[in-house]
Order: sequence, then C-alpha cells, then structure tokens
Amino acid sequence: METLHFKFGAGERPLTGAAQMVGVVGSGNLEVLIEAAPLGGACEIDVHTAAVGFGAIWGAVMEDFHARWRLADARISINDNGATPAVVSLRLDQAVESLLGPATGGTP
Amino acid sequence: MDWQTLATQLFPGGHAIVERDNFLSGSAQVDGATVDVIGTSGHVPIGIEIALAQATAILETVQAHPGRPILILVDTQGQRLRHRDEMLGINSYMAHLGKCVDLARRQGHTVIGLVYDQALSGGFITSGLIASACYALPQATIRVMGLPAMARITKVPEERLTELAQDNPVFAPGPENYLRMGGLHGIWERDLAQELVRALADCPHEDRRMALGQERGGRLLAQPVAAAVRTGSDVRPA
Amino acid sequence: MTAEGRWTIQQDNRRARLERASNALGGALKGKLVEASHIVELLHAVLEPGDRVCLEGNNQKQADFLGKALTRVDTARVHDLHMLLSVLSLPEHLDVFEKGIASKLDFSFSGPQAGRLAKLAGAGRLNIGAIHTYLELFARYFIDLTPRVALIAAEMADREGNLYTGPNTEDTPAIAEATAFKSGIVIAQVNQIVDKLPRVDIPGDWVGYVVQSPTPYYIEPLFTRDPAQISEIQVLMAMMAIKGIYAEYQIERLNHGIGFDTAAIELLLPTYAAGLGLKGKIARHWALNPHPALIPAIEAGFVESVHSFGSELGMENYIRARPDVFFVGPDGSMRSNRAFSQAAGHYACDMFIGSTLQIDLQGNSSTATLGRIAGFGGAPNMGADARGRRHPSAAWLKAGQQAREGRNTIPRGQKLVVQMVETFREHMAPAFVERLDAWQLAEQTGMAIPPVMIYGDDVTHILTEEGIANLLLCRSDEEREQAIRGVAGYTPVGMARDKRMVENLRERGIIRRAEDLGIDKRMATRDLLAAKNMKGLVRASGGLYDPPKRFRNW
Amino acid sequence: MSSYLELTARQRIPAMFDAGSFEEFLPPSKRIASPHLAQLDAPVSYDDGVVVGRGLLGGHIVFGAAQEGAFMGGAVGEVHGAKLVGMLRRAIDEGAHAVLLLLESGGVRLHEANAGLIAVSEVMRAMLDVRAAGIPVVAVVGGANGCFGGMGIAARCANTVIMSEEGRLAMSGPEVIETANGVEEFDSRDRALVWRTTGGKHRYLLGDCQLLVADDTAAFRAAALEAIAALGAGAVGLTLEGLLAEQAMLARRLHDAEGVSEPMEIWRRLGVPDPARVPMLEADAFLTLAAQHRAGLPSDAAHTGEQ
Repeated sequence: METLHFKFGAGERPLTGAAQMVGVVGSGNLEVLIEAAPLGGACEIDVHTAAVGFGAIWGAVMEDFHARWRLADARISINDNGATPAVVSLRLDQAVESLLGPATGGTP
Repeated sequence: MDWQTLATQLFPGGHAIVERDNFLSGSAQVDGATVDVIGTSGHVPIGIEIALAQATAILETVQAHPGRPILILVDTQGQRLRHRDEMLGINSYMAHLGKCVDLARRQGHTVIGLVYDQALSGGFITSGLIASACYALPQATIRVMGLPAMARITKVPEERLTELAQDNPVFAPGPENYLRMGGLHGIWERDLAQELVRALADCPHEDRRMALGQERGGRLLAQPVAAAVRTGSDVRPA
Repeated sequence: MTAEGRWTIQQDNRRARLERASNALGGALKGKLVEASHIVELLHAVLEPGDRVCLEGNNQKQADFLGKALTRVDTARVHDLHMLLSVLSLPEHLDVFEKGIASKLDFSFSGPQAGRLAKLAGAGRLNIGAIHTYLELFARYFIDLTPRVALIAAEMADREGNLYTGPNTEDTPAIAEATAFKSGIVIAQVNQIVDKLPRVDIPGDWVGYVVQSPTPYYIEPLFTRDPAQISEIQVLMAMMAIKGIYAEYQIERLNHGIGFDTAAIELLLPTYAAGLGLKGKIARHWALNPHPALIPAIEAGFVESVHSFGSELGMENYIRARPDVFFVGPDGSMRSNRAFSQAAGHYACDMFIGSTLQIDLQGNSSTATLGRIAGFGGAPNMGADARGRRHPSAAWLKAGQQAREGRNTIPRGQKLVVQMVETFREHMAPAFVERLDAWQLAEQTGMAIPPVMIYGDDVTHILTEEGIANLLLCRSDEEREQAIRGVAGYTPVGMARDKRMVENLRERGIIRRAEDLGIDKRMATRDLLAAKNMKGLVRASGGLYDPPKRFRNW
Repeated sequence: MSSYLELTARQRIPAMFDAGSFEEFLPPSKRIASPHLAQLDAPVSYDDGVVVGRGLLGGHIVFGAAQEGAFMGGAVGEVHGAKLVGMLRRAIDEGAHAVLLLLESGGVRLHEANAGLIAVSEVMRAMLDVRAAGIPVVAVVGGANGCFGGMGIAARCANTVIMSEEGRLAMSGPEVIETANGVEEFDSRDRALVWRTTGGKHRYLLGDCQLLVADDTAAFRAAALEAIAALGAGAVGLTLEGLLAEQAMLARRLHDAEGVSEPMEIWRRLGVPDPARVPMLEADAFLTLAAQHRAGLPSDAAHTGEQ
C-alpha cells in the first residue's frame, strides 16, 4: 500500500452539503469520499492505493482534476484498488457532481 | 480426543450416548440432572443429513423434555464440499439447525457447545457458535481454513501469514485465539465434569461475545462499532 | 528412372503410400473409411520422414483426434516432420516437437500455447520457419509449403469421402485443395459417418481417408464476449469511435477485431448510433465471425450482410434463421471460409478496428509479450492498407484524400486502420511505450524482425479514452509522434508530450477529445448497451442464440 | 427495467427505500475501516463493504443493510459484521417495522477469518433476536456475487428470502468444491450447472426462497413491500410448529432427491413439465409454471421463511 497526499490552493468553488461517497474498492476500481472541510480555501486529497510506485501519475491526474473543478474547502479521500487514471478521473468527476451537480463551464 | 474418552471424563455419573454414522445423540447425568447431548465425531464433514439429524434431536428435546440443558459436542472438518449438498440447499439445513438451537434457548434450554477435537468454518457456525456459550479443550483445532489455503486465496505469502499469526488472533488457528476474541467462553483445562457443571450454571443468555472480545483484547473494534451504530454515536476505540 | 517417371515422382510416391496403407490396414480399411483404432498404423503407412504435414488447427474447430494420433507414432519410422498449422492451440500441437516426431514449424497463431512454444523454441527443440498471417500461410500452401499429408476435421463424411464441415468450414478448403491437387494425401477426422450429407463442402475425390473420431472435434467459442464485462470507459470509447470515425467517414464495410472494445461498439449501434441517425449509413456489410454481440444490431436492421471466417458456438440456429444476413448453404447451416473472408476483409472492407497491447511512437502495434510467441492470426490482413485495391468508396476516398492533401501525388484511396486501446491495461501496464516488447522478444528467440501486428504506416487512427489521433492528417514524423502522445493519457509516453504542440494538433482537428466530438462523458454508461448481459443477447435473438454453458448465469 | 444486479450496494439503498429517506449509521465520513487489511497489504473501504441505516419503506420505518459484493466479495470482517449486528440491535431498540437485508457476500472474509466467523454467527443470532422481538426480517439476494458461506446460512434465518434468477444462494462456492473434490464433482466453469444448482429459480422451486422477481429494482422493491406486508399480519419469531414444518420439508427434500445429482431431475420430480425449458423462462412465465409445482407451497404453511 502507498499513501499520497495532494494539496491545491486557490480554489474557487466551495463545497456544500453532506459528505458523499462514490465508487467501490473493487479490483481496478476505487472509492472517492468527498466532503466540505474548512481548509482555508484549499482542496486536499488523500490517496491510499494498492498499486505502489505511481505517485507521478496520481499527481498529474490530480492536477488536471483541480484544473477542471478548482474546488475550495474540499477534502477528498480515496481508497484505490489499482484503478487506471481514466477510472480515477471518472470517479472524481462523479464525486464532485454528486455534490455540485454537472460541471458548468468547468471543462478543461 | 475420541468421544468415548471425552464422555467418560465429562459424565462420571454415566451417559447413554450412541454414535451412528458419526452422529452422536443421547443423554447423560450431570450433577444429578439429565442433560441431552448431540454432536458429531471423527471429524465428520457436516452434510445435509447430519445437520438435519442434529436439528431433529434438538426439537425432540424441546418437545419431550422442556427446559432440559443441551450440550453440543463438536468435532468436524467443516461443511461437506459436495455438489449434492449445495444442490439441496445445505445452507438451509445449517440455518435450520441454528434456528432449532435458537428456539431451544428461547424456550429455556441452556445450550452449550464444546469443541473437543476439530471445529472448522461452516461446520462450527450453526453448532458451537450459535449455542449460548461455547467452550473448547486446549488441544482442539479451531479455524476457518489452514494458512496455506488462506495464502492461496488472499494472495498473501504464507510466510507473511505465519508471521502475522504469531501474535494476531485474527488469523491464527487455535482455541486460545478464539477465546481472546470472545468466540469461546472458556477453555477447559482441568476436571471436565466440574467445568461442565459450572458452565451450565453460568450460561449467559445474551450474546456478549463482542464485549468479551474487547475485554480480552482479541477483538477490539467489534464492540465499539456495534455500540456506535446502535446508539448513533462515534466509535470509541478501547 | 523412366521418361514418364521423371515427371510423376510425387504421384508415384503417393501411390506407394496408399499401397502401404492398404497392406497395413487390411480389413480395418473399408474403401476410404479407416477404423479409429488403426489410426496410428495409417499414419505410419502414409507418412515419411521429413514430410510437410498440415494439421488442421483453426480458430475454432480442431483436428484433435488426428493431432493426438500423430503424437503416438514411432519416431524410428516417422521423424523430422515439418508441421504447418494456422492455429497452434492444443498441447498435442507441441507434443510432436517434444517427442522428436517433428522438428520444423510454420504457423500463424499460437494462442494458449504461446508460452510453451517460446520455451521449446528457446531450447532448440523446434525450428520456426516463419510466423505468418493466415492468408500469407494459405498462400504458401500453394507455392513453396505444399503439404504432403493434410490432417483435417469435418462434421460428417459419407462413404465416398465427401465431407460436410457444417458452419465451421474455416481453413479446410484451402488445406484440402493445396494437398489434393499436388499429389498429397488428405486424411479427415469426422464426428459422424452418414449415408447422405446435408451438403458437400469438400468433394470426396480430394479426400484419401476418413476416420470417425471417438469424440467430436474440439471447438472453442473464441468470439463470445459477455456484455456484463463491458466497462463505462469502453462505452465512452465506443461512442467516440461511432461519432468520430464511423459517422465521419460513413463506413459501410468493415471488420472488427475481437475484444470488449469492439463488442461495445457492436452493442451501441442500435442505441447510440441509431440515435445519431446512422442506421443504413454505417456498418452495413461485415467480414466478421458471427459475434453474438452483433445480434442486437442485426435485429435492429443495421446489418445487411456478414461473411464469416468461421462460426461461433451457439449461433447456429440464429444464423439459420437469418439467411438474408449470413452465408448459408441449402441445408440451412452457415458456410464459412477463412481464406475468402480474409481476402474480403483485406480488399472489400473500408475499415479495420481492433485492440492491441502496445503501441509505440511510430504507431506500430504489437500483441507480443515477453516469453510468449503468440503469432498474428488474421488481424494484419485486415489491418493493412490494401495496396492492390482499385474500387472506390466514400470512406476509402476520404481517407486517401486526407493522407495526400497538399502533396503532389495522384489521387488514391486508403483503408482506415484504427487501433483502439485504453491508455492503461489492467495492473497499470501502459499501452503506449517508447519501445515495443516485440524487439526484446525477437532478440530472445532469434527472429529476423520484431513481430509487429499492425505497422505504424498502415495505422490511420488511434483511439483511446483520451481522444482520437488522426494520423492521416499528420504532415511530419514529429506531428505524428505528438499526435500519439496526445492521446496516450497519463502513461509516461503521454506525459512526455509537448503540450503546446498537442494543443495545436487539437485545434487542427488531428486530435479530437470526446468534448470536441460533442460527446457528453456522463452519457457513457452501460445503459447505452443494447444488451447488458448474455441473457440480453438471447432475448435479442428471440431465443435463437444458445450460448455455451460457461457463458450463462441462468 | 433497471437492473438491481448492476448497482452497487450504495446505489441499491435509494432504489429500495422511499426516496431520500435513508439515514446511514456510521457513514464513510467516519472512516471506520477494517483494522486488519493494511498488514496484508490489502486496500480498505470506509464502509468496510456494508451500508447500514434506517429509512422508510412504503412509509414505514424499516432498518436496512446492503453488502457491497465488489469489495472483497462482500465478505464479512470484524467491522462489517459489527455494523450489521449494531443495526439489528438498534432495530429492536427502536421498534422497527421491519429489517431489510440486501445481501451479497462470499461469507467469512479470510483476511480476518476468525473475527469474520464469529461475526457471522453474531449476525445470525442478532437476526433471530430481531424476529423474536416481533420484527420481520427480509433478505434480498440478487447481486452478481451471490450469497455464500455463513451469509448463505444467515439469509435463511430471515423470514423471507427474495431472489432474482441471477441471484445465487448456497454455502460453498463451486470453485471450492471443485478444488476439494475435482471437476467431476462440480465443474465450476459450467455456469449453467452452477445456476441450476444455486440460482434463484432452483431455490424458489425447492422452497428456500419465497419470492422470485426479475432483475429489476422496482420488482425487488415491490417484493420487499409485499413480503413485509404479508409478515406484518402474523408472528415472525421462531415457533416450534414452524420449525417442525421446516424440518418436514427438509426431510422430504432429502427423501425425494434420493439418487438425484442433476437439479433438472429434481424439477422433473416436482412435476415441472419440460424442465430443460426452465432456465430460459422469463420471471413471469416461470412463476406461472412454478406455482403448481414448487416445494414448500403455501398450502403446507404460510409462505414465510422456515414455515
């Protein structure tokens, strides 16, 4: 297992509402827990992954995710069982949409 | 231990237990009172017939001898692994046995389990583990499956499992670990007849195994989690 | 040697072999019918050391009884055979090398035996002549690899040796013709011997001997994909394929490689593609095995015709009931033919789309992995521009025009060859690499060239979940490389992209993302699949499709 | 029609309960995961593979749980089991109208085997406590991973079992039996045989499942409402009469299946005409056919669990 931590500042979209979880920690899949948290405008992401040694890829996926949504005061926690970046991005978007509704003008 | 030796030690006042196709049934004298005994011998796998036979014996006691204590003697290598058993719904036969034990308890019978040789996975779950209290002899084998098979299925190297099993009751076979986790109420080290008398007298009616597991340090999270769910509070670890 | 004998050496030798067999078998030979218990004696009689022997191993049906019999011959009498196999998939196909019965191999595809084949080749137990595509190997049967003896499989024979292959004709005509007309000997194993065949697939005078196999020939359902296993990412890619390629080029004639990616496309035709108004405009004529996943599209009226390389288990009754779509004989069962269908896929289709394991920066794609010699099968025949093609079609012309635009060349069409991959396979193995594993495999096993499935200069589009790279529009090697990097996602190859250049390619429409195609990614759910599981396929077929038991959950 | 099988546990809850009514106990934001998986290098889940809570079903307060089959096969570990037990005890405390268990489980989680084994027996006892308190327990089995091992037993401790044809209810998985006793004993790759042996239709014909529905969330919800309404009218705790009736049914099943090794032969002996057709029948047509032939019919006793 490997634990990764990402923090992005300068978010614009604060989260509201109760915590949501999407996805399942099945093979090649992940769960994403997303919740509002007072983080001084930051978005913090914790990743616990079964696939060791892919930190750089996670970093790139998360940067693109942040560029897409620019969340503020958001805490995201991920339990991953070897999901590909495509699945990770999909679940992240689903998690945000479960709180914010579909993206409006936030596409890359 | 074979069941005859066991019975001699358990019932100095005498017993009338008979064995037929590894199915044990009959009655015995304990401290001047009659106890009904059911069980299995010879590590027999629990198939649909023997599960049904045990259930039938329990309902006979419930009907013929209201309130009479029941002792379940456990020695099984687990559920029988045959297509026919699955086809006919072995889970229903097992559940039926468990429900008969539960009914007996609710109708005032003290039901105690004793693992005197082997207790493996599915064969144990609706016998000893569904009784009001379960005990074991120190040399008994209790487990879900062996570490080699567990390694194969979990894909964790066997060496690693063996290493973890040293001090983690959650993987390691053996009655000591089940005791620490609350799955067993006690291990009978000395005079079996006396232990049985005491156990029948002290039999709990509520399922307190999670609390026992927490007190004994072998299962630390179950009780706090169940309590948190039940009371709508947060988990307070031990 | 007599004057006539000088030109009839092969015929004379054939006659001698037949005579040996007739002497050896005695009463066990009745006309052309040989008793199964005497099969090894027959092989001893008709085989000579060093013979080229074609053993029919197809994608589907297998001459497994004859293959096993061959492993039982006495090496003192039969050795150093040169085996010809289009598909080498059963253990006995390699046992003959291990036992010293055969020493040389020419083949096309090895599937499940790929690992063992690599080991045997590495240990010098067999000498691989070459790894071919199907059509290429069949072609050589008629040029320089003509079999002396062919061991083939059929469903039924009559007493004259006429054969009925049923829906799985596959390679049989090519093998039998090459052997029979060059003084070779054809031996057929059949499941049944009958008085009257439903139809004749191979004329009896091409066939030397017939043996009724004690058990029916082995057959593998190779083209069945359970829709339950199609992921939402695969649905998204299928949407991109349909909107970005099928609709864009109006592709009417095509071949699909096998896999969940293409199964997703097949299952999206009656839903997503129909919604785009594409019915009757795309995917009308197919060179394709009877994929069960195509049933909903057929039922929806998308598909006008399908010619098949082989059949697929469980599809027999469905095919029989849809003779307007499939090629069926007067008896009602399908007639497949791998050689013709390969030729059709090569010359008469406007597009091939299929999956692969690795793609390099030139767009070369390979399914080779270390320690396995898997071969090619038929994909390279479909996945190559047909340089000999002369007839036009809208798709072919448009592809050619895109490839040649702005260059001083004469107008000409081009086939669309699409490679469809997720950027990562399972266990985070990247599909895009700087260097194909094929290079290392070639070094390890002494191949003259790395085993490339589809050459980069034939690939016109690469489709991933990140987008479609249209390589036809690239005007330099550098653009081509960046176009590939630009759809390679978060693989090291993808992350090493020149972001500015990739953006420029996107502006020029060389790279197109889902959103550039007007595809809402949130629409990409399994709800778009016309059938979500095997039972859905059965329902779509009106109960005619009867899936093999391993694919059921009922 | 919207597939129940394809949904995750978390998606099944709103599909079964009244819209927006479900309140989860110990939700993922509490991050209570298995303490045992990390040392085996296995990923955890913040719900440990089960959602438990309380919601409304047809306007009544119903407690519920949904096991996630994709996380460790839905297997029961220490936390997973304790969440189920806590929910069941709370259902008694709060006098629930019913308990609805959406089961999908391989049984005991081997990564924490001893804790899982004990936990499954605790779940069974807690279910029977709920019933003894006069609260009906309904189990639903319709996930891709089926309901096996100890949870296969637990399912039959409910008053009513609802299944789809795709659901499987058994004890040992076919792979386990094949490994132990060979492919001749049970060919696990013969999925048609696996479903004939353990699938919803067979269980319905045998009388181990009381309601069979198509794989459709609306059908499952309707069946749950129907089952709870039917149970609400009578006693739901164990009774001697009920268990004697069940014993008679199980004894008769053993007797009637003497020498039989093929499930289709059992159907034939039950009087089902053309048993080979059964697997292909849609749920409605099957129910019409089965109505006259299934064992453990309402004529023997009420159509609840062990009766």
